[in-house]
Amino acid sequence: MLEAVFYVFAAVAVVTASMCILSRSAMSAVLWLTATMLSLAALYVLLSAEFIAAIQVLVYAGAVMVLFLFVVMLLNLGQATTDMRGPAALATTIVIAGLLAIQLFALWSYTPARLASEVAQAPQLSDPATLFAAGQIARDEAVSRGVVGAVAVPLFQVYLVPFEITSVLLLAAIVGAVVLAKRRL
Amino acid sequence: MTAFLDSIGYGQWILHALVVLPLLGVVPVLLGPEASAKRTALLVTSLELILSLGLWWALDPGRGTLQLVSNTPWIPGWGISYRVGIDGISLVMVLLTTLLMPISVLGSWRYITRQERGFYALMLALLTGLVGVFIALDLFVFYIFFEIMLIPMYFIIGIWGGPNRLYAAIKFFIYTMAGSLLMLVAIVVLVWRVQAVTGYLSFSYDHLLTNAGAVGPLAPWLFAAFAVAFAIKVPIFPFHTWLPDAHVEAPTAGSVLLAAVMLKIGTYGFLRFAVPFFPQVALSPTVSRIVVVLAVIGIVYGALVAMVQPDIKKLVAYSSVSHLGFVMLGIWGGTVQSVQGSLMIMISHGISTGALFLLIGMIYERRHTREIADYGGIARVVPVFSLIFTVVVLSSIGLPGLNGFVGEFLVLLGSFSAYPLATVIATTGVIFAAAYLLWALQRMIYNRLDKPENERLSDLNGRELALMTPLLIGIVWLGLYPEPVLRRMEPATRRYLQLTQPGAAAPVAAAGPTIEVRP
Amino acid sequence: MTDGMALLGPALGLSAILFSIGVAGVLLRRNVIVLFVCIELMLNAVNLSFVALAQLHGASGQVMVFFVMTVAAAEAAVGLAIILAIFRHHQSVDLQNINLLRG
Amino acid sequence: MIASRWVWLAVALPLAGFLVNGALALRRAPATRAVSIVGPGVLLAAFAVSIGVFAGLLGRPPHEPHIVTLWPWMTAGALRIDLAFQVDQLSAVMLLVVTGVGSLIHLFSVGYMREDPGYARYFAYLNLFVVFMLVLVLGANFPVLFIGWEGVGLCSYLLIGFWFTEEANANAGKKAFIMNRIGDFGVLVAMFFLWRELGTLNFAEIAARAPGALEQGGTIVTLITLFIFLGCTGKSAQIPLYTWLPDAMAGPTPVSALIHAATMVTAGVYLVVRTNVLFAMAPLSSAVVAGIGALTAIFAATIALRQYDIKKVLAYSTVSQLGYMFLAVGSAAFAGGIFHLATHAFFKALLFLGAGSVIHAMHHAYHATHSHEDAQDMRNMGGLREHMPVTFWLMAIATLAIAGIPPLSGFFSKDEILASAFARGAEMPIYYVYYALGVLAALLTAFYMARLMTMTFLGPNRTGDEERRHLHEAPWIMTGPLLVLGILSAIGGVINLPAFVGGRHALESWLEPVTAAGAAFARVELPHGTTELLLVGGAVLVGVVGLVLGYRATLGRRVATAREAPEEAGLARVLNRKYYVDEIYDAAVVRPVVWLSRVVLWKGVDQGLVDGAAVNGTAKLSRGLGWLGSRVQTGQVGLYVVLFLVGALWILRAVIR
Repeated sequence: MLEAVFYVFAAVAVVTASMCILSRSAMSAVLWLTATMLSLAALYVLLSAEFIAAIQVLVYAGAVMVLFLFVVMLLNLGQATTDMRGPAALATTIVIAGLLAIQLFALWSYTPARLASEVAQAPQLSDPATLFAAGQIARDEAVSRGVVGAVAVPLFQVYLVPFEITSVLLLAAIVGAVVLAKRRL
Repeated sequence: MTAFLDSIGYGQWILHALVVLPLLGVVPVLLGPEASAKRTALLVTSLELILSLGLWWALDPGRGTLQLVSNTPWIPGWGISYRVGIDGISLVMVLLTTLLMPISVLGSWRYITRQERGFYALMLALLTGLVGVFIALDLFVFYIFFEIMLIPMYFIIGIWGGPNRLYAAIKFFIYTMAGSLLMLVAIVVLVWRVQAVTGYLSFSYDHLLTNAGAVGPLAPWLFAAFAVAFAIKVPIFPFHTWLPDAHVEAPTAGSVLLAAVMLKIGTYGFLRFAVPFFPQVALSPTVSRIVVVLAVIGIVYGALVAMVQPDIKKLVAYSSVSHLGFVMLGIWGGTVQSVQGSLMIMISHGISTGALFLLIGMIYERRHTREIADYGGIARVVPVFSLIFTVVVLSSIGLPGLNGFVGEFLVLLGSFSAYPLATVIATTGVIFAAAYLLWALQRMIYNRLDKPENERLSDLNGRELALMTPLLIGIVWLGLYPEPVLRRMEPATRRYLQLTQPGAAAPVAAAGPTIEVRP
Repeated sequence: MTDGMALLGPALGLSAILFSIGVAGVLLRRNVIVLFVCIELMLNAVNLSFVALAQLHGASGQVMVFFVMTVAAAEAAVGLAIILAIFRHHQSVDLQNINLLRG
Repeated sequence: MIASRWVWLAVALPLAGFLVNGALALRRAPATRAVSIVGPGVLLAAFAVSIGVFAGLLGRPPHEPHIVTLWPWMTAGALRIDLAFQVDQLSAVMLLVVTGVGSLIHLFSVGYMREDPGYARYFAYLNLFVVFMLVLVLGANFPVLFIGWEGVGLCSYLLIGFWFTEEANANAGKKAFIMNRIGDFGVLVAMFFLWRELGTLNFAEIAARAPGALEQGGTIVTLITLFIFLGCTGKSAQIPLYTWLPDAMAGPTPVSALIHAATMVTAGVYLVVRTNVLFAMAPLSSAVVAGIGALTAIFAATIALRQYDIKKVLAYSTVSQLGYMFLAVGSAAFAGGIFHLATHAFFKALLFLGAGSVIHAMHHAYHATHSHEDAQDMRNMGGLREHMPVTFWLMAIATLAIAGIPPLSGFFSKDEILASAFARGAEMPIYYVYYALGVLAALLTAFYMARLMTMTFLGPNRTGDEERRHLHEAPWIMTGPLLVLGILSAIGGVINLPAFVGGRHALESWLEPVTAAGAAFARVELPHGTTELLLVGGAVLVGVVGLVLGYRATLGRRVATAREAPEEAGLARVLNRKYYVDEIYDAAVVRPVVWLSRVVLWKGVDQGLVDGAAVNGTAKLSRGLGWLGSRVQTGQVGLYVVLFLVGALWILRAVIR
């Protein structure tokens, strides 16, 4: 039953993504992307990453896409301008995107068992459960600490330094944005 | 004389003195006032000449092996030691260099007017490079001196040269540099392979010479690298185009040294390094045939192209290509006569072409043009110059009785048995030599005195006569009595032939640096 | 709850498709804003695969997604600021004629 | 015997003369007095030494030549060449001819060149020439001979181009030197062959080793002799390398007398006689030598018929007479060749000096009246008999001698050559053809000499009334040597009187030791009895007929002066223009070589191919690659993304599989 739900949302995501790149105006592109993001949030839930799903909706879909909307409206790019590249570009796109898809699509057949067998050196060890114990521990954590806690522990203990760096990154981004966007300093 | 030399331990310090003295000379030249630069330079170079004359007696003409060898470890880690020594061949070349240096300094007395200090400092550095190349017995040291030589010559051509001197200087530098880099690679590979087989890492010439066989299948490639580097220097036919440009643009002193000594480093390189290291490859039928064909082409091509040159310096440059074609033919001739002939040409070409360039420089100082057409009928205006110019031209044509003939005759005689057809074609080079040089001589000296500028030329003054006399004496002396020079070079020639003839017994691998090489 | 594991394959497949669509978008469109949108789409595809694999490798996968989002936000902010500056200068956001930086 | 030890003195004296005169020449002040003493004086001293050497040789056992070694010249491995002189019968004869005729010509030059500004320089070159000629004649081995060989070439270059301000003279000098040089190429190659085959270059050793080491008539010995002969054609102006000799008349007349009649041009004959063993061993080459000799004789004689410059006529006559000498040595009559060489030296030197005094007189006349007529053109002369009787009679003797009228020297030497050619015919019939050509050439020789004599001395005077008063006999310093030469050409035959006149072939027996080696292989038996008398009669008849025809032909026609002379027509024009040989050489050899080297080699190969393509080419190539690289940076973001993705895909492909 879970597969069914997954495939529904997967289909929605693919359709909205396609519509996003094919839409005539920038405004509709942004909106379609927001829809894709939301469907992805649903998929995160299915993959038992509830906290990330929430963040996705709040931060990504909410904040970033709104920023896009602001810019689109600011530059009043709303009206439809066919900025599709010529047929030659279309051909190269199909070729490159196609090749990429084929290459990466091989991932579809990756079950945990196959992944384990490839990762483990010794063939007899290739039982996914024993190898990927970390996944099971995380799930137990989620149960004991709650979904947010399971993410918070590694975030503030193992990845504390990168966490602080991202804050510096964001500060730099803010200053940059202000400097670039202001008309006269 | 030898007793006196031994008493002052001449053998031990002379080779180091010859290298270091010019460098020491650079300091007073640079610090002193501009006007006195040339006098100091003349002093230093004359001192160097007097010192080097002792070598003539210090070298024991009986033995062909390397003598006065002194070996001071320099970079023990890489097996490099400052190892120097001379035998018959390098003795003669060193003496030629030290003789021509003061003459070319004296020759550019009034020719160089700008930045004299810089010029004479570079000349002294060049002297170090030239002497060093001929006495170096460690391949690394040889390579360093090979490079040291280029830089001063580049600046001499580049700064004091003619109108488009930069093009000529850059072309000369890059051309030779490319060759020498190839050689560096070959040296390193050779040393590495020898070290792999004998287990003893050393750049020393004797060690490498005895174990050059260790290179095995790489030999053709290494020989090719050495050969190209030296072929560019000689220059052999396809690699010669830098020479005319360099000569046309170089100042007199530069041209004299470039033609008289630097070209010989190429042939010296073949005699000392390229062929003895890889005799099977060098003297194999295919390689020999290629070299002989290129040499013969060089002779005939050089002569023919020289015939139509409007510029006298370019004409002499192409004549050098032709003369050195004989040297290459002689080296590959494979008999004592042909190799002795090559060495004789190296010396007599040095003297004759050096004298020619000096004379051209002198007339250029007065008339400021090198086009043959601008001259004409000056024999009556400048009789002394014309007489000396005629004698020098006759010596480079190879008139018997003057120095040019001895070398060419021995080369042709010696290589006739090995390559009859090539030698006959090379002999036609003798006809073309007469044609182009006489035609130029006639257009410059004889014919009508129709241009007013030519009427007011002043004849040679005391200084110019002084610097020409040693060369003229050399021309006549080497032409009629080359015996002592030939006697001193013969053992070295025999040793070269013994090393390179296929039958030469492969000398046993001598571990460690040896003073005397046991053939 | 091992069924999440079963979803690993399809999730990665989907992420591949979305990524390809993003790439196609980047190649196809001339408008810079849409370009950014497609890049965001590609980033989301990556996040999806992070999350899918987080089931095996533990929560560090999700932390990665967290970082990706912050970077994406920073990038979007600065990018859009640049676009504003360009727009003010060129009055257009067409990629074709923004080509001053060339050889 | 001791005398030959001093032979080097004969060389040293003229060398000293050269140095002294050379120094005097460089000084501004013309020291004509000192030079005119040193110049000829040194030659006379050398002549004295030669007589001493000759006398010394009389006492020596004939068969070992006396080698005087000065110092070791070139030693390399097995090769040992000394600067050595070989004194034997042949070199003694040549020594006498060179120094004897040389001294006379030096004396003549004192008068002839007195007013010339380059007087000292002239005598310096002349002395230097004699030095080299003696070195050539005395050389004990090929290289020493080669010093003399090239040295005389150099001196002829300097002397032909003596008045170098005229471009034509300088060109003539250059042409002479280069053509000699082409000949020298042959001698050089012959030397290399000899070294490879016999391992020696000394004449004595060659004569000893050749019979054993070389296969008679084989390719090697034929090649060697042909290359030697190539050298001789260059030096002795035979076909095909003869065109330089007529142009060499641009030099002063005594030079033409000394170099281009008596000494240098005979060097080729001397070399053939010196290496007679080789030529005797190669019948094919001897046939070629004789053939070219005969051909040149007839060819040059025809050209001489139609020349108007008195010196050009004599020049072609020399070429023709040299042909005779080669005909002699070609038919193994080596002594005959030398005999004709000696007699020819006498009467040809006399003819040239006579012409010199005529030209000298003509110059005076034209100089006095400032007219610019050509003093050497016979059409301006005529009737000089009254004005220059001595010169006329002496040149008449020489003309009779050259025509082969008994009892003069020319008759004996030329007759012997024709006889030996005829005798050789028995073994190789081709020699009969050569004999016929020889006789025909003798006829033409008599004809053109008679034409020259009548045009110059007999008939009406065409110099012009004004100038006629200034025409007078040359001073005694010039006519003296003429007189001596006249006597020599008259009695010259005595040195080799044939049997039928009671002589015992003195010169032939004298040279016997030298020609012995050759005689072993090819001996020529002069015909005796009736055939000999027939041949002699025939030769005399031909001589007389030629003279009469020549005299009548020229006297009959009215000869216009050079200025109004009509242009030649038909065959006469071809002969006058020397069969256009010079023009053919120029077009066939000189111009293509110059074009080849200028357009093809220099511009094409050097600038274009090697310099342009290879050297500058690589420079352009690297710059081109750089330019190509910059084309990719178009500024289009789209393009960058595509390139980026292609790269990513490539890596992905590698990783995934």
